[in-house]
Amino acid sequence: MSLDALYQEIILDHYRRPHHAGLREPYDAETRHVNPTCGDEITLRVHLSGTTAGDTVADVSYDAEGCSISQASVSVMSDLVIGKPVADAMTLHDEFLTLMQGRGAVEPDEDTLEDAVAFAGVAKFPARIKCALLGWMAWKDAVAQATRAPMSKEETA
Amino acid sequence: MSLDALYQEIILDHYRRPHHAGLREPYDAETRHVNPTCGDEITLRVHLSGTTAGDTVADVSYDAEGCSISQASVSVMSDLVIGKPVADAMTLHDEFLTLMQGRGAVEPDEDTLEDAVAFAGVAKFPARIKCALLGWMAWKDAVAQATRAPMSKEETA
Amino acid sequence: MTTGMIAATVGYDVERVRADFPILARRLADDRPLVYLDSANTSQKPEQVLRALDEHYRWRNSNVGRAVHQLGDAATADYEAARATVATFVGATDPAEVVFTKNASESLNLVAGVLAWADGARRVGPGDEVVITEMEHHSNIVPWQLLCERTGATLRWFGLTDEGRLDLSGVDALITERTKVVSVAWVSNMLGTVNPVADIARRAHEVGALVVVDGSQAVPQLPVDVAGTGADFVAFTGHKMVGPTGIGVLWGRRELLEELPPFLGGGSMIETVRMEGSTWAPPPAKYEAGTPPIAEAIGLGAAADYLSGLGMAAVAAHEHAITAYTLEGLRSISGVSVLGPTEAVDRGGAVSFVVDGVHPHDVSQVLDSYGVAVRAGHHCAKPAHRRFGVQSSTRASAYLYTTKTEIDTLVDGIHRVRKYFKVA
Amino acid sequence: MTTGMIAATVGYDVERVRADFPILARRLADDRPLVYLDSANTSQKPEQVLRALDEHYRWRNSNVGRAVHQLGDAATADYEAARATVATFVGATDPAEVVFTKNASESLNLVAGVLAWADGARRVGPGDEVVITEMEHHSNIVPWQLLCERTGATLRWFGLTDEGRLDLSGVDALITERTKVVSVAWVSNMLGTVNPVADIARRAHEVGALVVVDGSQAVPQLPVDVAGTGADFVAFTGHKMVGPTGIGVLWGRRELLEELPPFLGGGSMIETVRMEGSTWAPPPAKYEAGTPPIAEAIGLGAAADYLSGLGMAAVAAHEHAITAYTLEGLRSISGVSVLGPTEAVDRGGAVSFVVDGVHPHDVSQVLDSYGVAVRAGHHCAKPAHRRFGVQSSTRASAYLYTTKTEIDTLVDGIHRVRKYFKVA
Ligand SMILES: Cc1ncc(COP(=O)(O)O)c(C=O)c1O
Ligand SMILES: Cc1ncc(COP(=O)(O)O)c(C=O)c1O
Repeated sequence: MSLDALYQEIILDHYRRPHHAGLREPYDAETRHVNPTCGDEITLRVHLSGTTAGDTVADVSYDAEGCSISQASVSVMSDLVIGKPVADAMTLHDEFLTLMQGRGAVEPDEDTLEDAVAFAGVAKFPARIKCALLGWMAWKDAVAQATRAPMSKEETA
Repeated sequence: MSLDALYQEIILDHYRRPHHAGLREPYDAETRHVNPTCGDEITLRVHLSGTTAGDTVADVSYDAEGCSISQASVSVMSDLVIGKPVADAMTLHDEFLTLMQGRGAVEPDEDTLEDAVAFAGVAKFPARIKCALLGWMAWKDAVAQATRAPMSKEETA
Repeated sequence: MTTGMIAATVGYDVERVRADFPILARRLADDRPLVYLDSANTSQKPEQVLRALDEHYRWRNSNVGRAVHQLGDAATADYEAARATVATFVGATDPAEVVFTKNASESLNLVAGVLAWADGARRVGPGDEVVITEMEHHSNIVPWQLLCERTGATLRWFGLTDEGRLDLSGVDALITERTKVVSVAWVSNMLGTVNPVADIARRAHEVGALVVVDGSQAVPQLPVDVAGTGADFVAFTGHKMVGPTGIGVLWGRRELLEELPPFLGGGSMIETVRMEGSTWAPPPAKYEAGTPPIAEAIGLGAAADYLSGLGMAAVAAHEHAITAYTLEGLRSISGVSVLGPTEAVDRGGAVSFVVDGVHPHDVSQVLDSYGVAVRAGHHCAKPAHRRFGVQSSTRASAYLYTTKTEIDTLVDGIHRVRKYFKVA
Repeated sequence: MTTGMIAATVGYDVERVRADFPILARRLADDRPLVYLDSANTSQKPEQVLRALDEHYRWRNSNVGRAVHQLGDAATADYEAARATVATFVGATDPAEVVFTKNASESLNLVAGVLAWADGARRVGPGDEVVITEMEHHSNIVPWQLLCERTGATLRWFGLTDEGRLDLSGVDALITERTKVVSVAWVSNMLGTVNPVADIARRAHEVGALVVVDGSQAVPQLPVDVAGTGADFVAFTGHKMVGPTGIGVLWGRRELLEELPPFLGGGSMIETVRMEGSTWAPPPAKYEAGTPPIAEAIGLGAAADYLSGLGMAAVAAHEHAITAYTLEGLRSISGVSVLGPTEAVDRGGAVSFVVDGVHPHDVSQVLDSYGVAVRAGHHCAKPAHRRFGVQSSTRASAYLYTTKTEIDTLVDGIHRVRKYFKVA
């Protein structure tokens, strides 16, 4: 079991110097996710620009406590999704999920996943998959809330 | 596993023609016991003569539904205890209990247990021990109630 | 019996099946071969299941879902694979809908237990009604009695016809707007009756009641599609389906497992714990407090694989044929009457009967001396016995390893019983 | 450590013990030998236990307490013999006080569960208080939270000292006339602390409270006398004491088991069942609804026999020596701090620690690559972690098969962890 397959240099770099860390204003939704097994937690905020279907991810900020994998993953994710249309970012989420659940048999696409391809090795360490997904789950949940919120405002209006 | 060791002729005789069956007046206490495993039931009455420590078992009557072993056992028991001082009957109860729990290694005393020695073989059939004891348990419980009743009357008097 | 079922028996080689079950080679007292006809009580286990258990402990034993090490990964993977196997086996599309419990009784108590504490409309309280049937196993009676006693709800039940079927004539009076839960055995463990659970579920859902199906005798015997029953919950138990003891299943619709409150609290069922209060993990973890029966779940997975290998249609066809043969054999003895359907139509493999003049304990004792293992007593179905005016009965229950020769031995044994007790 | 305990180690041959555990011969990835230091999570199983399980299924499998046949007699005898063995093992004089459950979590939920429905003074309701501690396993927190939430009672708890011991300074303010239950871990699974349960029980009984002891970590490690603790209930679990999964124990005082209402309802726990209402069998049957974990109980009996064969004084002495050696080893590494007592005094075998600058997941991942299996996370003790300002830790837990060489491998591994993550 090669440790280096798991701990790619990119991952350790992001872990030591995480991008976009710290909670920031403005934001449309904030979520808090926990990994029940180890207690790792993340509070994550999403800010979308615009309020219609064509939304873009304007900012992602977070406060996370966790292992190298979960910390690096949320850092890489922020890099990836900030500035992207929500729909494209969601496709990346799905792609990353597929990669993680692929037991190491899925070939990641470096063009779309960029630094996140470094997590391909995590798929071979089942106990760590949840770590790599924690930030993505929190992000997906926050986006769902952010896009639901205005809709329900419209509904009640 | 010899069936005849279990079903002694005496047992089958008592089973076919149980002694003292049917509920009778007068009685001092009535109990109802159930064998939870098979549902067999017995309602048993005890009448003691006298109200002091030197009580005698004046009558035992019962209404029982059950297998050959349980039916024969209560019949034999009634024969044994009716007319005996309660203390002596209780000694017989203890002796019978020891015999049943002895896994077939206890040598029964024919002088005291009389027909009940026929149940010696039951001890080798663990599932049937409860059958043989059902009547005795109901009797012991009834005697306890009958002797407790006057005492508590005295206490409250 | 449908043509499909007949076809399925053609390839069924009962002797090959028997070779998988080590205990069937056992000799009893007086060197008699074991004739095991107590499978509705618990089934025997094939080599494949024993090996799965043993290999787990020998090579991969670890706690699950908690540890970051190779053994932990292996055990967790095996445990979750077993969940997926069991889900597929009963036609559940989502493994998260399969909760591992210790037995069917816990599964049923789980549902009854949480309904006392549910929020909103699901909560059972005064004025509400719970509907069961008179043919239920005690494990599908007592949990509802406790729930009703403790919450002030009322327990009602379907009665039985003389043939041992549900008397559905009063269904509209029984299942009403007040009904919160309907809980019914799919296959009776005493009468053998197969109940029309899908019909009952449909009626119950019309009034908004939850539908619980006790599948303890159905899952071992029939091809099962839990969702197809229309039920909200289906309970079953490992030890009756060639699996180990110590493991049961509650299949439940995911929304309900998400919505209802927890049952047992503790490790593994939490999201987070503070002294001031806790939140719960999503199902199935939410209902699996503490270290689960890990080896047992893996053993149950192996059991499901074993049954799938034989094919449940083939198992059902074999069971059906043997049951018909048993009913026929019993009919041939005078002074013997069967409780429950006397023809093998909509009927499972449990055959309960009474021998005039001989108590069931004595029947089974004599049969045992010939190596024939049957059950005597109330089979945890006292109300059904009372319905038929008896306190107890003798039950012969065949399974996928039972041969016609064994049934012949049973029939022959009953003749001997009658002679021994001089009622022949 | 007393002289008696030192003496006991003299005859202890850990290599001979290891030979009984097949899994310890296992090689992991890169052909590394398994260094299993996750025994507080679950223990490994000796050949003797595996054989007991296998032989039960192969030769004597049957349901218990229900059948009148030779297999039923055999299985029932084995099951009840296991109960007697377990009773003796923990110093209980009456086997009827030993209730078999599925795990310690169920045992604890059982007690908490029935107190919501008890008659009279035992019932927990508004205004009543339940006292636990901040070092409890989630399985001894959540059941009481649920009980309190559902009945309107109040949960209170002992805090911890910086050394990881119970802060008993406020005992008189905490255990008062309002206290209905005090539930405490005998040995902490995270901090390793051994608590003065007898003292706490005495104080609790003065105010008439029930005393529940979570013995999950104590029974595997220490010579135990349940009655001697003064407790009313002691919960423990089979899989941590070289027994199978799927089996736990609740020891309880007989009067209480008789007096309290049932927990799970169903087969085997009844005296009689009518549709209109039921009555209960005496304990322990009253608390064993449905088919119990039969093979698992028999396996647990074999486990208790195995431990008795080694002698629990010897097991405790070995555990103590290894724990002291582990603490010493960890002290030798800079940047490592132990949570809980740092000396092996009144201390069990679980040693949780943090490595500055490296998350426990990463610590255990690197250790795993050297074959060392430890646990990383909150070990189902989130409040205790929060008390010490951390979210998680790494835990090494030795057991009767652990060698000093294995601890050396652990210590060496932690050095490598620090190098790998560049914090050394
Ligand atoms: C102190 C303590 N209590 C309770 C438990 C729960 O035991 P189980 O998981 O077997 O229910 C454990 C172990 O997980 C424990 O260490
Ligand atoms: C119909 C039915 N329901 C429930 C049960 C209870 O199953 P278990 O004893 O495994 O809990 C049984 C078997 O005992 C059964 O036959």
